[in-house]
This record gives sequence, C-alpha cells and structure tokens, in this order.
Amino acid sequence: MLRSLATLLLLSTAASAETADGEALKRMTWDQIVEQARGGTVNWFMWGGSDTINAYVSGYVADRLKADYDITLNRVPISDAADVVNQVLSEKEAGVTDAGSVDLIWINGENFRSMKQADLAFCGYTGLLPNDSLINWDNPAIANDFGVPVEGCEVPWNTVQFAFAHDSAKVPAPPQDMASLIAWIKAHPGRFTYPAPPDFTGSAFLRHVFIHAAGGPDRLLGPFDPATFDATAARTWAILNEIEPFLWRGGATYPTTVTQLNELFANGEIDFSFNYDPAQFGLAVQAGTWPETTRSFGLTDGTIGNTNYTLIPFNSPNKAAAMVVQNLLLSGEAQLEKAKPEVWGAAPAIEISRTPPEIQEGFAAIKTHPSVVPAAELAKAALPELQADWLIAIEKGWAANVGN
Amino acid sequence: MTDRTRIALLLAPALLVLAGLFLTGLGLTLLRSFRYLPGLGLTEPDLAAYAAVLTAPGFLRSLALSLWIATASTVIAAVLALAAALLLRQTFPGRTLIAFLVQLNLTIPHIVGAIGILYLVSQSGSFARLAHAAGLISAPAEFPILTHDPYAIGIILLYVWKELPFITLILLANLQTLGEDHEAVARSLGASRWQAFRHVLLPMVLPGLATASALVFAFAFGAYEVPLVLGAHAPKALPVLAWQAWTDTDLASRSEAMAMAVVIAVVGLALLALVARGLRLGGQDAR
Amino acid sequence: MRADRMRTLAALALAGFLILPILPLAIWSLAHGWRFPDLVPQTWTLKAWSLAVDARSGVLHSLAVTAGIALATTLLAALIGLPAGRALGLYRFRGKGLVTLLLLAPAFLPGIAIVFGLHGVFLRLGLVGTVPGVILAHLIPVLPYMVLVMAAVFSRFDPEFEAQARSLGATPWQTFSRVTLPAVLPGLMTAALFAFLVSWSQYLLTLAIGGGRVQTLPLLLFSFSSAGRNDLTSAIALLYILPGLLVLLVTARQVTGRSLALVGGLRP
Amino acid sequence: MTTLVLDDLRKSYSRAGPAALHGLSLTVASGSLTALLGPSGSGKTTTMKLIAGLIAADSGDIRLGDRSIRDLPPERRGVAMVFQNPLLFPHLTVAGNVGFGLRMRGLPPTRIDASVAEMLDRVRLGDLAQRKPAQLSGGQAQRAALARALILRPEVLLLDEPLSSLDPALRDEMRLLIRTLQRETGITTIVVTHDQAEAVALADRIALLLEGRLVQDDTPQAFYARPATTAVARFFGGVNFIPGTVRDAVFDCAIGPLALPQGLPQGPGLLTIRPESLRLGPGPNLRAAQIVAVDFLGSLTRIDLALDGVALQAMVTPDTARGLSVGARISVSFPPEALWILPH
Repeated sequence: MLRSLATLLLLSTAASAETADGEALKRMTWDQIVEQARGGTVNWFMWGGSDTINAYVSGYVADRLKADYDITLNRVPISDAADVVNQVLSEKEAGVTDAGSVDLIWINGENFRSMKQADLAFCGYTGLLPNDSLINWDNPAIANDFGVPVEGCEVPWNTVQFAFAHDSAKVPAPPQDMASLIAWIKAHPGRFTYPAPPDFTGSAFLRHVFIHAAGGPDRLLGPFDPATFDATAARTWAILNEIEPFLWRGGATYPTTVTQLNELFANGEIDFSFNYDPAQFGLAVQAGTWPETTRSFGLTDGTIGNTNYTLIPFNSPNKAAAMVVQNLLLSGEAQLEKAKPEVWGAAPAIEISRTPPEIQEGFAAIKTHPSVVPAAELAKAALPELQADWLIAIEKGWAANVGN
Repeated sequence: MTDRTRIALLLAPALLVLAGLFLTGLGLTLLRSFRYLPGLGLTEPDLAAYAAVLTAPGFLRSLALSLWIATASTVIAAVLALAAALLLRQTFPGRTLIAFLVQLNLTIPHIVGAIGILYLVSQSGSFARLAHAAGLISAPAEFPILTHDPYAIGIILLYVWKELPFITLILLANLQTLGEDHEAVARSLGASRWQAFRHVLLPMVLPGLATASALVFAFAFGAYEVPLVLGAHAPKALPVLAWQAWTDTDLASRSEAMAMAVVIAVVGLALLALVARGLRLGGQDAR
Repeated sequence: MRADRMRTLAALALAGFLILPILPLAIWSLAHGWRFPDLVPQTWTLKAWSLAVDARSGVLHSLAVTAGIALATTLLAALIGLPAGRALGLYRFRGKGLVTLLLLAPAFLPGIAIVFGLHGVFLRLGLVGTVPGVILAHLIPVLPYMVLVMAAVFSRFDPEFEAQARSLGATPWQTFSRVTLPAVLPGLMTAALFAFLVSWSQYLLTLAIGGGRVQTLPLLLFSFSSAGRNDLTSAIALLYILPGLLVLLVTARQVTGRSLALVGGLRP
Repeated sequence: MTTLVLDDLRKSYSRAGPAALHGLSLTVASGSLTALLGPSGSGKTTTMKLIAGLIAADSGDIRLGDRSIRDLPPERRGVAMVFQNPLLFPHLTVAGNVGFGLRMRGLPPTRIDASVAEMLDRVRLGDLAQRKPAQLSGGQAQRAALARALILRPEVLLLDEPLSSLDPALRDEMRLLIRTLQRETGITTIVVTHDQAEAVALADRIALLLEGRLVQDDTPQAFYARPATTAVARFFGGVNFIPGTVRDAVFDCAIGPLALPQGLPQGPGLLTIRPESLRLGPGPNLRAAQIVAVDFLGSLTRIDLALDGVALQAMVTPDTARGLSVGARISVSFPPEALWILPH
C-alpha cells in the first residue's frame, strides 16, 4: 500500500510532457510510436462502477500492456464522463496545453461533441493504428458518434444497443413495441418509471418515446431542425405527461440514475429496467442482484444502438502510449476477451470477419447469458442515434415540460 | 525579538496558507461570478450570471430546499443532542458503550452514513422489509417515501444522525466544564427540575450550542455528497445544482456556477458574522 | 425508579439510532442477492470482501492514498496550527479578533463556495490531479479545527514552565520538546484526530482538485454506489469506517478524558 | 419556629466520590446557627446535599418541625443552600441572580424588584445590581450568593464553606455579615467548615463529623474543655495526652498521681490538658520539667517540655516566656479544673 502511494506521489509530480506533441507523432511510423510509448503511463478516465469491466481493464488489458510494451495503465474510475470533459476544458482555459492530466477517456455522445467542438480532442491519427484495419469506417453507426462525424478524433471500443429487462416470472408476456409498452404502463399503475435526464439511460429512453412520437426516425436524422422538433416534442410531452400518473410514485418523482432504476427493478418495485448495454443484465444476475428469471428484449419498432469510443485529449502528455492502448483494445484478442459473458459480455466494435480464423471461432463459440438478449436478435430492429443537438433539446424540454 | 514580531512569525504560516488557498479561491470564484474571464476574452465584469441564476426558478427552489434541509437538520439535531448530552452526563449501566458509539459516529464519513440511511429507510430498505414481514405493507410502494423525496427527509435524517453526536460531544465538554453545581444552587433556591434547566443550564450552554449548530447548519447547507446520494431529481440541493452547472460543458453556465457558489459563501459568511457577534469576536481585539 | 426506566429506554433508543444505519451495510457486504422482501439474504458470501481486498479493484490502493493524504494533511496542519494556536492562546494583540475570524471562516464556508476558484488557481500551478494539490486543498477545512483546538490548549498552558526550563539550562529546542510539547500533547492528539477525520471524510475537494486521478475511498465508494453494487459498496463503506475506528481506539484515552473539553475549544 | 432533625441518615457511594455517611443523627435547634465541622472527606457536604435534597439518602429521615422532608424535591423543602463558590449564574445580572428564587416562585416582577433592592442594600451591593457576575470581586460575589438565598426566607439556610474562597481580610467582614443577618432573620442556619477556629467564632453550636459519623454536638467552649474523644481533642489543637487510671478523684500515671475534679469516669483513661491551660510556675499538682524547645509564634510562645519521659506542650504569652531557655528546669502545675479524661 505504501508503495502504491509512493508511485502515485511520483506520478503526480513527474508530469513530464514526453509525447505531448501530437503533430510530431503523426509523422512517425507505428514502430517509432511504440518505441516512444515504452515505459510510459496512461491515465485512462472511465466509468468505474462495474467490477467486471474494472477487472478486465485493470487485469487483462493492463497486464498485456505491461508485458508487451512496458506501459503502466492507470485506470481512473469516474462517475460521469462530463466531469472529465470539464477538466480538460478547464486545463485548456488555464493554458495547460502539453501537461494535461487525462490521457484517455471512455466517451461518446454529447461529451464527444463537446470535446470536438472545443478542440479538446487529439484528431487525425487513427489511421496510424495497425488495428484500424479491423474497423469498418464505412458503417455510419461507427463513423458517426450520435450523428457527429468521428473524423479520426476517437477510436471505437464497443457497440451497444438499447434493451429492456423484465422478470419472466412476473411478466411472462412483456409488451413488444412502444405503443403497447405505453398501454401496459397505463394498465399497471406504479410499475414503470425511467431515470430523469441528464441520466444517460433515462435520456435514451426519452429518445425512444420521441422517435415513436415522430412516427419513426427518418425525419429526425441529420442536423437539428427546430420546426420538426417543436411538433414532435409537443406530442412527446403529451405522451409522457399522460403516463406520468401511472408511473412509480405517481410520477411525483423520478429516479436520478439508472442505478436507482436497477435497484427498483431488483426489489420488484417496478417491472422493467433498461440499459444501453444489455450485458449489464447478465452481470446483475451473476452478482445475485437480479432474479435468475430475468430476461431481456428489444422493441419490434426498434431500439437505439450506438458505439462508444476511446479518445485522447489534445493536451495528453502520453499520446504515444495512449495510442498503443487504443490499438491493443481494438485487437481481436482483446475484443474477444471482453465479449465473453463471464468477463464483460460487450459486443465488439470491429468487423469480426476481418480477424484471424481462431478469433472468429472464439466469437462463434460465445454463448450469451440467458438473461441477455443476443446482439444479433437486437440488431434486427435497430434505430440510429440522434445528433447531440436533438438530445440536448429533448433533455431541456423534458425538464421544462414533464419533470418539473 | 519583540512580542509583535514573535506573534507575527507564529501566525504567518497559518495566515499564508489560508490567505493563499482560501481567500484566493474565494476571490477567484467571486471574480468569475462577474464573468471576468480574461482567458476567454471577457474583461468587462457584469452581473449577467447573477441575473441568470436569480431568475431561474430552479435556483430559487434549490436555495429554498437547501435552507430547509439545513434548518430542519440543525434544529432537530440540536434538540436531540441536548437531550443526549443531558442523558450521557449521568451515570448508568451502558453509558460507556453509548459514549463510544457517539464518538465512533463522529469518525464515520458522511457518504458512508448516507448510503447506510439509504439502505435502511428506502422503500425497499430494511425498515420496509420489516414492515412487510409484520404484514403492514404488501409492496415497497406502500412504504412511506423517505429517500429521494421532495421534502428531503432522508437527507435530514442523515444529518441528524451524523451531527447529533457532534453537537452532543461539544455540549458534553461544555457541561463537564460547568459542573452540576449551578443547577444544584437553582434547585435549592426553589427552581423545579425544569426551571433549573430552562433558566440556568440552557442559558449557560447556549453559546456552545449555538456555535455547534451554526457549524452544522453551514455544513448541511453546503455539503454536496449527501444530497447526491439521497436527494430527489428535482429540486436539487444548491451545491448539487452548482456542481452540475460547473461541470456543464457550456462555458456560460460556469459563471452561473460561480454565482451560486458566491450565494452559498454569503450564507456561510452571514453565519460566521452571527457567531462572531455571539462570541464578541472581531470587534474586540484583545480577548 | 420510573426515571431509571425512562433513562434506560432513552439510552437504548439513542444507541439504536446510532448503530442502525451501519447494520444494513454489514449485512449487504455479506449478501449475494438480497431483494425485497427478504429480511436477510438467501445466500451469504464473502465475495464482496474478496473483491474489495483484490488489488485490481483498487480499494486497498485507495485506502492507502486516503490514509496517506489524511496523515500528511494532519502533519502539515499540526506544523502550521501549533504556532498559530500558541499565538492565539497565549497573547493579546491588535487584530486578534480579525485573525481569529479568518482562521474560523473555512469552517463556516462550505467547500463548494471556494472549490471552483481554487480549481482555477491549482490548474495554473499544476496541482490539479496531484496528491500534493489535494493535501493542500484539505488543509483549508482542517486548519480551523487544528488552530482553534490548539488555541484552547495554549490558553491553559503557563509559559512560565518554559522560562523555568530555560533558566535550568535547556536550549529552546529542548524546552519545546521536553516541556512544551509534553504539556500540549493530549490536546494536540485531539486536534490531530479531528484533522485526520476531516481530511478522511473529504469528498468535494478531492473530487474537484484530485480531478479523478487522486482516487480516495469516498470517490471510489460513490463510484460503486452509483453502479448499484450494494454488496461491494457496503464492504468498502465498512473498510472506510475501519481506520477512523482504529484512530479512535488508539486515542480514546486522550479524547474521552479531560481533553474532550477541548472540543469545546472550538469556541474561541 | 422550625427544628431540623436528622435521624440516622445513611448514604453510601458505589465509587470514589463524596464521603459516605454512616448513620447521622443530629438535632438543629430552631433559629440557631450550627457549624457542621470536620476535615475534608468527613461527610459534611454529603449531609448538606441530603438536607437540600440534591441527593437521596439510602435510609434515615430528615424532619423539619414535625413533617418529614426526606422525599420532597429540593424546591419544595424550604431549604436554601449557598455553595463554596458563589456560583452566580453568569448569564444573569446581580439583581437577576438575587431575584432568581422569587422568579421561580412566580412572584410579580414589581414585588421581586422591591425585595431584591432591599436585600441588596442589606448586603451592601445596592450599587452593583446591574453588574454581571464576572465583574464582581470574590467578596461581592459571595455576598450576592448569600443574598440570593436569604431573600427566599428559607426555613433552613445551608452555607457550604462560605468563607473558604475569600482572602483573610474579607473573611472577618463576611463572618460578621453572616452572624448579623442570621441574628436579624432568625433563620435556622447550618454552616459547613473544616476550620475549627471559624466554627468557634461563628456558631452557637458545633457538630463535629469524623469519617461519616457525628462524634460530638456541643457548644464551642465544650469542644475545648470537654472533648468527647482523642480525635476531637486533637482536631481542636489538643497535644498533651498522658495515659493512666482514674481512681476516685486521682489520676495515676507516669508522672505520679494528679488530683482531678469530682465526677469523672473511673478506670483507665487518657488525661488531657490544653497547652494554654498548663501553668508554668507554682500551683496545684506541681511538677518539675525540663525545657526542650522555645518557639516564638507571635502572640503566643510555645514551650516544649519533658517531664519524666512524657512530652508536653505549653502555650504562654511572650511575657511569661521571657527568660526561659532551652535546658532550664522549671516548675509546672496542672490546675485540676483544666484536666479532662478521655476514654482510652
């Protein structure tokens, strides 16, 4: 324990800007970059609430980085990526351009948009990563993060798709689409709720209702359009206000986090939970938090899918090492490892068909947890993510019209 | 070395640290609340952030909520602590154990207590389960709403739990210094037990009680992590609202966060002024 | 003897109130799945504890960091607060009221009131995200307690003892270490305990100034709590209580006895 | 008016604390000023607190006139107590303190003000009515404390070491004030003290407590002339003790037979004579002694004597002592009326 404290003290004082100059790196070959990266330390800020994900990163990933590249991975657990964006922003404002405290962020959505807009991301280097070839950049769901073009500013890590969980012992026949879900809510007062935005998951649920109110996603794709928004939003608030009295606690209050939603579901206070990462359902059952009879499903009119990424801030002093981390995360082995249900159960962000045969066999052999709806099943009805402007407008509108 | 130099030297490190950290932090917060941000090209201070904050209904509701939390917690904790201190002043079997529990509680961080309270009194918490076992409720929804509730009952409960020992210990120390003789005199002068408490003991411990209560009020008003764990989605406690505004990636809301911080600081300073007046500090130099 | 029974009841109620919120934590830390309406978990397990002490979970590392920061903060606060307490406790001087007010102020101004500005200052100094930065930030809420308790201690200290020692041939350092320090030590221990606990419990300042990189237990605890792992959260919460409990046991004699009166020394 | 009777009072404490009482019986005559005398730890303060009702007796009874007050709460006993420290309430003015008891009784403010003003004048604190206790001198504070109790016209007034916190000059003044006020009001008063000289100077009667027991209850003079035990004699400054046997009116001892007054108990006993009663020079029961030491003590001179192997002490005026030197032999006489026999 003392040693780890000493390391930390040293780390914090020795914020040397070894590979802060991104432009210089871009002119190097991969081998040169790896050479630069050796012996470095990467401070990876990521949501730290899942012990399985933590174990994968601090165990498998960190061990391989140490063994193969002598890179020390310092996982920095956080509760909200927005805090990190804010931190980098503060650093920029204070003129810290080459000695930032963040080397890598697990990120997507509006946080990515914020970073990109404020020029906080290190961009244009992803082609240098050897495993970049495994990414299908032609897939719009990969090349756009919540509708914002990635443009070499971040590297995909996982793909996820929104799914609902229910206890099959209590609700044997859950509603299959948004319309019947709304009907179900009205027929079962107090048995449903959703986390209040800006909770990430609650916000995603809102977008499903919004798309439903719009009669489909088609008119919502592309840049923000105030006229379309106003018309759709009015219908959305009407629906949400209509179901509000039938929600948990009569809609007087909403859970503030998806954690509270999960807790309510675990204790049978409500009949549905939902998550952007269905693998979490299996983990909750394994942890004993949720009943064994938990099952999950997508809606027939579609659920939103997205990709999440890792990003290097513009002022990271360890860009080379961070790039090596990103490259390792993309590798077939690393993606396969985290796809195993007992490890994490996360869906890969790479094209499996481009990996070596033994990796492909590995993926084929994976049996998903019975509580987790298979990604392929969900993919049959997938909705695209809306651009961040829509998202912000929906969140603000909800606070003013529904959750007040 | 003259006494003046000696005193100056003795005080210098503490004043340097506090001026360097505390006053600078406060000063910069104030400066930025006036939207003075040369780094971003804003060099004309204005009151826009205050205007935005004070006209937002959310802010006023949050301010009211935080004031309510602090007031209720302080009053309840102070009254109970007074009773606890009077109890612990006596000798009875088990007193040592309770005195230990009171001290132990002082060492428990707020966030641990907040999580404990959450597991205890939420609608699916231990009490709800007991109620279910006793046949009083059949589902969590029937249990009273004590956490994440609009009246902040869970938050107040936590503060009472956590601050009761703090005030109790200060009162006990106070009572120890005072002894029991003043009450004995009052009784022998014909005061009933209640009168001796009301007219003698209470006025004598009041300065200590008031200071401790002011500290508790300041803490309950400005703490961030407790309402984060136990608070409802709306309205948010003021510190949570301020933090959210600060971490908002929209730079405009940062000035608003600073303005909210200044409002919180003003409440704290008002408390300090009250305490200083009560203790006759500040005005009197030599004491 | 009805009064006796009332007193016993009140004592029981108080003890129960103090201990109750800890009980669910203890049970949760040993539970595998504990859902409503089960009064006790259906399966007991040590899984949460083994995860908590597993190096990869970072809990022990955080424990060390938290303890190291608290100890360093306490030591620094003692070094700064002892002389200041002496000045306030032994001397009368112009501006004493003002100085006392300034030293008292951080106890009344919540961290959130200064942390945004402090963050800006520390960013420029390269202290954000560093352990020294967090220690410095912790000094702000810690110093008032240290200074005021030491002021109370010194107000009861007779400097004639030092004069006596000097006249018997002691050097200034010998006088301090053999005469002054032993005399104020019980009070210093009380102040140190408070300083340690204030730093130990700090959440907001660590979150902001540590920038996530200085991962103390409260931050980790919140992280797990917000992930809904009640079992892990509880195990960490109990671990988080442990060192405070140890410090309390070690210093119990100092704190329960005469020098508890010094807590009243928070009154200047 | 009201006689205070303590009947076989017992009080024991589980742990170290105030002294215990082992069956105290004492009658305090109405209107008298009695000193409760004893060294520290003898049970004086315990007795006072029992009378005041601040602690409860294990057994025994306390009666005021013909009613038992044992189970009454303090405020309904008609007993007021003044403590060793003035214990003025720091948050009240002098007037507020003096009027405290009347306010507790719910008297109208105008009547309280009048009584307080009158009382303050009697203890010469009229000018200081609006002061806070912190601004008073020790003597002023003690007078205020006395006034605070007296204003209630209690049936019994208890004073716990009222002079011990004052410096010697103030003591005489305060003693006189207590005496005067007690005589004027006729309130049955008990003064606790550990100082026998103070007890003698102040009280009509003295009750001496030793180790939780009443050993003698008598007039001050009797404690000098007729102490009940050796301990009492020693407590009152007795130093001369000679063992022997009383036969008729003669005491047989190491220095030969001494003539005694009539009526003393027969058999073995301890002869005592106060040092100031031992006469240097001729008289009854004449003996020869050698001077061992001469110590000038100011108003008196102490002469240590050796008489057939028995050590004796005499107190004489400096005039009498003039010319005496160590080693000289002088004659010493034992006036029979000054001899007293203690049980041995």
